[in-house]
Amino acid sequence: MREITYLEAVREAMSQEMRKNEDVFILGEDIGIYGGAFGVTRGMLEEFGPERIRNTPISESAIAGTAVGSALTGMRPIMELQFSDFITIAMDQIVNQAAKLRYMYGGKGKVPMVLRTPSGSGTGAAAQHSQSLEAWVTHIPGLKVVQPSTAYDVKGLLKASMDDDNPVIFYEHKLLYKTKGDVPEEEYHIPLGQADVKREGKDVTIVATAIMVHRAQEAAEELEREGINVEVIDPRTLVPLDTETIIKSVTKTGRLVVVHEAVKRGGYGGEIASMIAESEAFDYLDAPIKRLGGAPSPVPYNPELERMHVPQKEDIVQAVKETLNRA
Amino acid sequence: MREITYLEAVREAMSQEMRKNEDVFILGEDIGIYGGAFGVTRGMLEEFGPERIRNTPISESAIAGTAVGSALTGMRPIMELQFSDFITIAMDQIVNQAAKLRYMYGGKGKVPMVLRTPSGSGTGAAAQHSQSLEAWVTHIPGLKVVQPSTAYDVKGLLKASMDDDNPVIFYEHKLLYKTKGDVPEEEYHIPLGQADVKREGKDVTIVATAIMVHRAQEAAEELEREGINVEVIDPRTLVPLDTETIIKSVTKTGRLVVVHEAVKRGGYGGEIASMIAESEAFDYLDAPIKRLGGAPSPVPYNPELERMHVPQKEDIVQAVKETLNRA
Amino acid sequence: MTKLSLPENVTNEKLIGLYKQMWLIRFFDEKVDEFFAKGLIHGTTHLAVGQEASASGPCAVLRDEDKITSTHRGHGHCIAKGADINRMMAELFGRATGYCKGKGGSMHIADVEKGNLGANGIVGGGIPLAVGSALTSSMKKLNYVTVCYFGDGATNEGSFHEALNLAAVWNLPVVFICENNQYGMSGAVKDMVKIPDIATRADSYGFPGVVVDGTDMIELMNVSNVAVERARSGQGPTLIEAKTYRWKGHSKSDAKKYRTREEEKEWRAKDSIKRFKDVLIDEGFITEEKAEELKQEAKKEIENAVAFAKEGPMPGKEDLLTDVYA
Amino acid sequence: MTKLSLPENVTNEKLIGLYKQMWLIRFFDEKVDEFFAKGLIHGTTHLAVGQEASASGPCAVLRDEDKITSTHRGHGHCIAKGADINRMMAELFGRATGYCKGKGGSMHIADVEKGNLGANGIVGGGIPLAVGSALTSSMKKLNYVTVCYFGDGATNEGSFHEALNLAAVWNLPVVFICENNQYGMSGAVKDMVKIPDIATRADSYGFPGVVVDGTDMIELMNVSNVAVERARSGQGPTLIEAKTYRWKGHSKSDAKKYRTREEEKEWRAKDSIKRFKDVLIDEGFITEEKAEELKQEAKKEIENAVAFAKEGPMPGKEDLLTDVYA
Ligand SMILES: Cc1ncc(C[n+]2csc(CCOP(=O)(O)OP(=O)(O)O)c2C)c(N)n1
Ligand SMILES: Cc1ncc(C[n+]2csc(CCOP(=O)(O)OP(=O)(O)O)c2C)c(N)n1
Ligand SMILES: [Mg+2]
Ligand SMILES: [Mg+2]
Repeated sequence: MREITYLEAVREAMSQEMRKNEDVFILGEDIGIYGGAFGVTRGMLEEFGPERIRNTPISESAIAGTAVGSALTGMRPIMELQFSDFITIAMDQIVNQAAKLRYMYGGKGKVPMVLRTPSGSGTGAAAQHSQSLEAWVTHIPGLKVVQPSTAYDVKGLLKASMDDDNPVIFYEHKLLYKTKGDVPEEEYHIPLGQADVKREGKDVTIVATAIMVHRAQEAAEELEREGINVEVIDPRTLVPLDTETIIKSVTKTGRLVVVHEAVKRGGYGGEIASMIAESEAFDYLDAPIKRLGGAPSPVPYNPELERMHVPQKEDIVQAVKETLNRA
Repeated sequence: MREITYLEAVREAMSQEMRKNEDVFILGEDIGIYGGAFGVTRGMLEEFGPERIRNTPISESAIAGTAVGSALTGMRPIMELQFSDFITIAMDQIVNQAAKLRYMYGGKGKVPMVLRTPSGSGTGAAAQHSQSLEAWVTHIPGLKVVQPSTAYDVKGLLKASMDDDNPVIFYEHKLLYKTKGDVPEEEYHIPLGQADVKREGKDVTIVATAIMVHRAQEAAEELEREGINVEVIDPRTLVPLDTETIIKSVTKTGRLVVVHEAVKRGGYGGEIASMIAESEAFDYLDAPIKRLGGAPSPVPYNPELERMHVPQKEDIVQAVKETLNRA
Repeated sequence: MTKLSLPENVTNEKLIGLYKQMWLIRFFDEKVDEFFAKGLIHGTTHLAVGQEASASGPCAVLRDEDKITSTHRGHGHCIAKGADINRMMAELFGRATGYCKGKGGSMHIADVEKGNLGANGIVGGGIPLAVGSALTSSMKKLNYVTVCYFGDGATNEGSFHEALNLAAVWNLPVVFICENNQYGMSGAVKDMVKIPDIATRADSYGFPGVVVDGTDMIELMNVSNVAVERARSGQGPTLIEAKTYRWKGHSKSDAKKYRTREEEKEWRAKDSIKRFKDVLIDEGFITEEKAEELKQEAKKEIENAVAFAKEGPMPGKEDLLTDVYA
Repeated sequence: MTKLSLPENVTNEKLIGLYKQMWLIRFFDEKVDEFFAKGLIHGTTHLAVGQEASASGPCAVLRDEDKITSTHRGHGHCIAKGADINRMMAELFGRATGYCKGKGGSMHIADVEKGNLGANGIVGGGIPLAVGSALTSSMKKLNYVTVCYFGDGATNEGSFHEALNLAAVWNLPVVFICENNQYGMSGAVKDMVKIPDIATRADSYGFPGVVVDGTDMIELMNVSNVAVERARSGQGPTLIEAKTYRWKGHSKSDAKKYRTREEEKEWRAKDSIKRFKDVLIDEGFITEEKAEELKQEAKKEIENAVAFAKEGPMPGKEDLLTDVYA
């Protein structure tokens, strides 16, 4: 199969959809000739023109609200939020409008929009440009939340998100943009709410998201060499969450490590871990659950400190071993 | 001791502090002659004048940012956010500025401010005026988060929050404003990070916040009549969290029910539950943990649906019994 | 024939209908006030008594396919855009027969089919939504106009600024109507905005801003019509500031300490319904008797709405979790 | 004696210092550009080459106790407010000896002691902070003025609108400086703001808005001085729009496809340093030789800063979790 990057897969999913569906358009800052801060929309202005690749002023609240209003009246907007940290400015429109309109109106109207945004650290952009804030939106009924880790997944999940009639918050990871993978040229759809077992194993379950999926896989390889057989699950969508796949795995392995880049306290790892602690898998647990997440500080600028802020392969390896030493 | 309401306790804490410390002032919408949407600042304009009880335009982002900027330069502002749902508009200033400035500046400067805001449902104000969004701010290093449940606690915790040199998000509960309790007239200080065991018990631990503390206590009384002896813990501050008290209790009872009003998915209950699932208390757990929280929908208007949206005494009673039936 | 200059699409029949509509708006909110005072309705509400003209005037010149966005003080806008008052009243009573099946309440009534994209509990929250609706019209060449209502207080929100600028940049078919009723909740506009006219704020975006007497129905229709035609013909947005007054308190519980009784009296003297009636009678559209008849009809319809509302069923338990996702 | 009209507190000595300061700003950012290109510095950066006058001019008329808030493009503001370039450079190198101990980087340099309340990675994020600082001055009667820098793009953020209105309402001692360098990241101001002058936006708040040639140091100082004195004497805010240009791309990687090379050339011809030098020589403040000497001194100081930066220690592991809470 053809190899393309995660970034190209995002672009391809949007382009294919836009060729078919006139109602789909993109709005955001610098997405025109500049091609977006990360180059995702590069070349799209040339193909689709400024009516459908709509460059906006620096007005995150109005961009989001305009997306919501256009979705409510029949368009299918894709909003590119330049950095996921800036959702702080669009939060009212996403949380109090997009997520709630349909319910407040007693089932009238719908808001089919996708808010795509790059998140994560590792680029040296420091505290205000490196956060992973996906936990916030998982807490809001009415939103769906997607967080793909591979080029293949990002294309199929973005297609599903664009097809969905609800507001979907779609997190892309900056450090994954350049990673490559096999991606079919034709369109395909990965249903929202279906986890992927990235690696099967029997000793310990790791649930990891976004870039942590890759670190977990690397850790698993290293552990394999020491005879520890790890299962790595990527939920892919946080809302809806495929609890079944995770419960099944933990029931099998009896051990759970949850890893994300977001700050541990108040992160979505707490949801996953306590979902297990509440579930029938509880009785199969042979050791306390472990969560790994970002350190309790803003993201620092210095590269070494920045690296220390988030879980690395070594941390995952160690967490798995600690979980096992308990047995 | 003298009985006053939760609301009066908030006002008294602020007034006493303002009499002593010229740097403390309040800013917010309609806090002057109107006395605030819930009447908390009623009478304060008369005592402290419009320079210190500063009525603002309807501009949550500027109000928050102005509070941050004034705190950074030597004042000790208290911001009243009219409904906690509107933090969506002030989010950037709270999360990207207040919480991070000191760290980003390498330890220079500090932001001693309190953002007070009423949260919760039960008033028929529907989806955009009834949320409990405290989980968001618990996720942000640099912020402290307080959520008092009684008149006594609210006074002592507000004093501690005003004394703190960091930004503190202080959640008041609308339905608790009129509840009464014994409150000393003199100033006192309840340290942030100290949970309170509201009721001792040996069979099950309930960790509950805000109004759920009261429902948990009522449930405990009912359960007591059936011979079930429940311990009720009120963390009082979510950040910092007194993990020790909770761990100790669960180690003793072997059973944990976590209850909050906020939507269950992505709520802070996940943090508390998984903190236990990760801790040494894990080995003492005799049953899966249980979490109760708001339903996965926006808050509805109809009073009966609104009631159903959040955990009630009956739900807590049932959860405790389910936890025990497992034994 | 009248010497009144009126928008082309405002027929004699429509004029008479508008007079009745203004009474419907007033009686609706007075009834709601009564029920809240008696504790028969739950939650809170914001009444637009006194603001009938600024609700009715702009909608009077709209077509069915045109859209509006409304506010927390939205009952009047909703009626003006053609809503069924029975379903509105039922919503306030939290009934399954209400516009939102009892899930929305006063602050969230919407009538998407009639082009009312909804009231909004967030001050300024609806302004970007209106821009989005206008964008749809523009992109799909649907030729409808969106009228966006908000208060004076809302013009101090960032969403106002961002949305008006974006509408200007994209030259969208939207008309912004600021109902300046002199106060936010308690904040007087003169203390919260340091310029005499909010309409001036349009200068920041490069489109016209117009001040209009918000109690003068005729002027409101004419000024709105110019703005709507401007929008429809691709010339972009307009900001209209209608100076008006809410006769009642901000919401359920408001001692109105922030204003004087004299001021209230002065504004009540400018009663927009009375002014409109005088014009209609002077110009020979209706007689005093006909006017009274229309008023009584309106009163009766409100009574019927109450009856409809009260007999509607409550939503069931199963409704809690429906309508969250499409 | 010169016939130049200058602010009172701008002495001859200061004028000469300002000339050198402008070179410091330019050389600093050119050096940073070089290091980024070579991959010697991590992260991203935003260079203000070409915008030296709009950084230096307003700060030139400030007192030590006055404050500024800055932006992502903030190295110039920082130098103009008296920062130590060694510690600035060390910060970019992520060193413990940097202004932020290596934790902040280019977008977060602050020098609270010298009254620089910090750069800001959030466009428009610093504007409300400046209002807060001005509020402190007003409440504590400290009599200092806060100068708030931001770009043209930032004036489309809601925070701009809300903050300027609040400053007006409270009549605070703050001067808003919009460095209109014609572009946001790639969005041309003429496409993102539909009025010729951003200064006009002050009309929405009821205080003066002034347009100034952002490459003319003398005019900048004079106009800033009037605004600062206005603020200091309790007459409230001013919005100054300095029309200028960034010579380099928006950030590290920018192909600058959104503008023409001709346009760049035209603006480079208006080099603010050269214009300032010509005035200083024409008016007899310095000679061509002295000018060259000052330029070389600046160059040397930047080299020293680089040396200082490079030899600074990295922060240690233990620094990750310090400074989160006070
Ligand atoms: C974002 C936000 N801030 C504050 C409020 C509380 N609130 C509701 S209505 C209101 C006053 C609004 O004033 P204005 O826009 O003039 O409308 P009016 O009530 O006068 O019709 C306030 C402060 C809110 N609902 N939303
Ligand atoms: C809230 C926010 N939105 C977007 C960005 C990304 N961004 C950084 S600088 C910039 C352009 C800012 O333009 P302007 O205010 O004119 O300042 P300039 O870069 O021209 O100095 C953008 C879009 C950001 N940092 N913050
Ligand atoms: Mg008003
Ligand atoms: Mg610019």
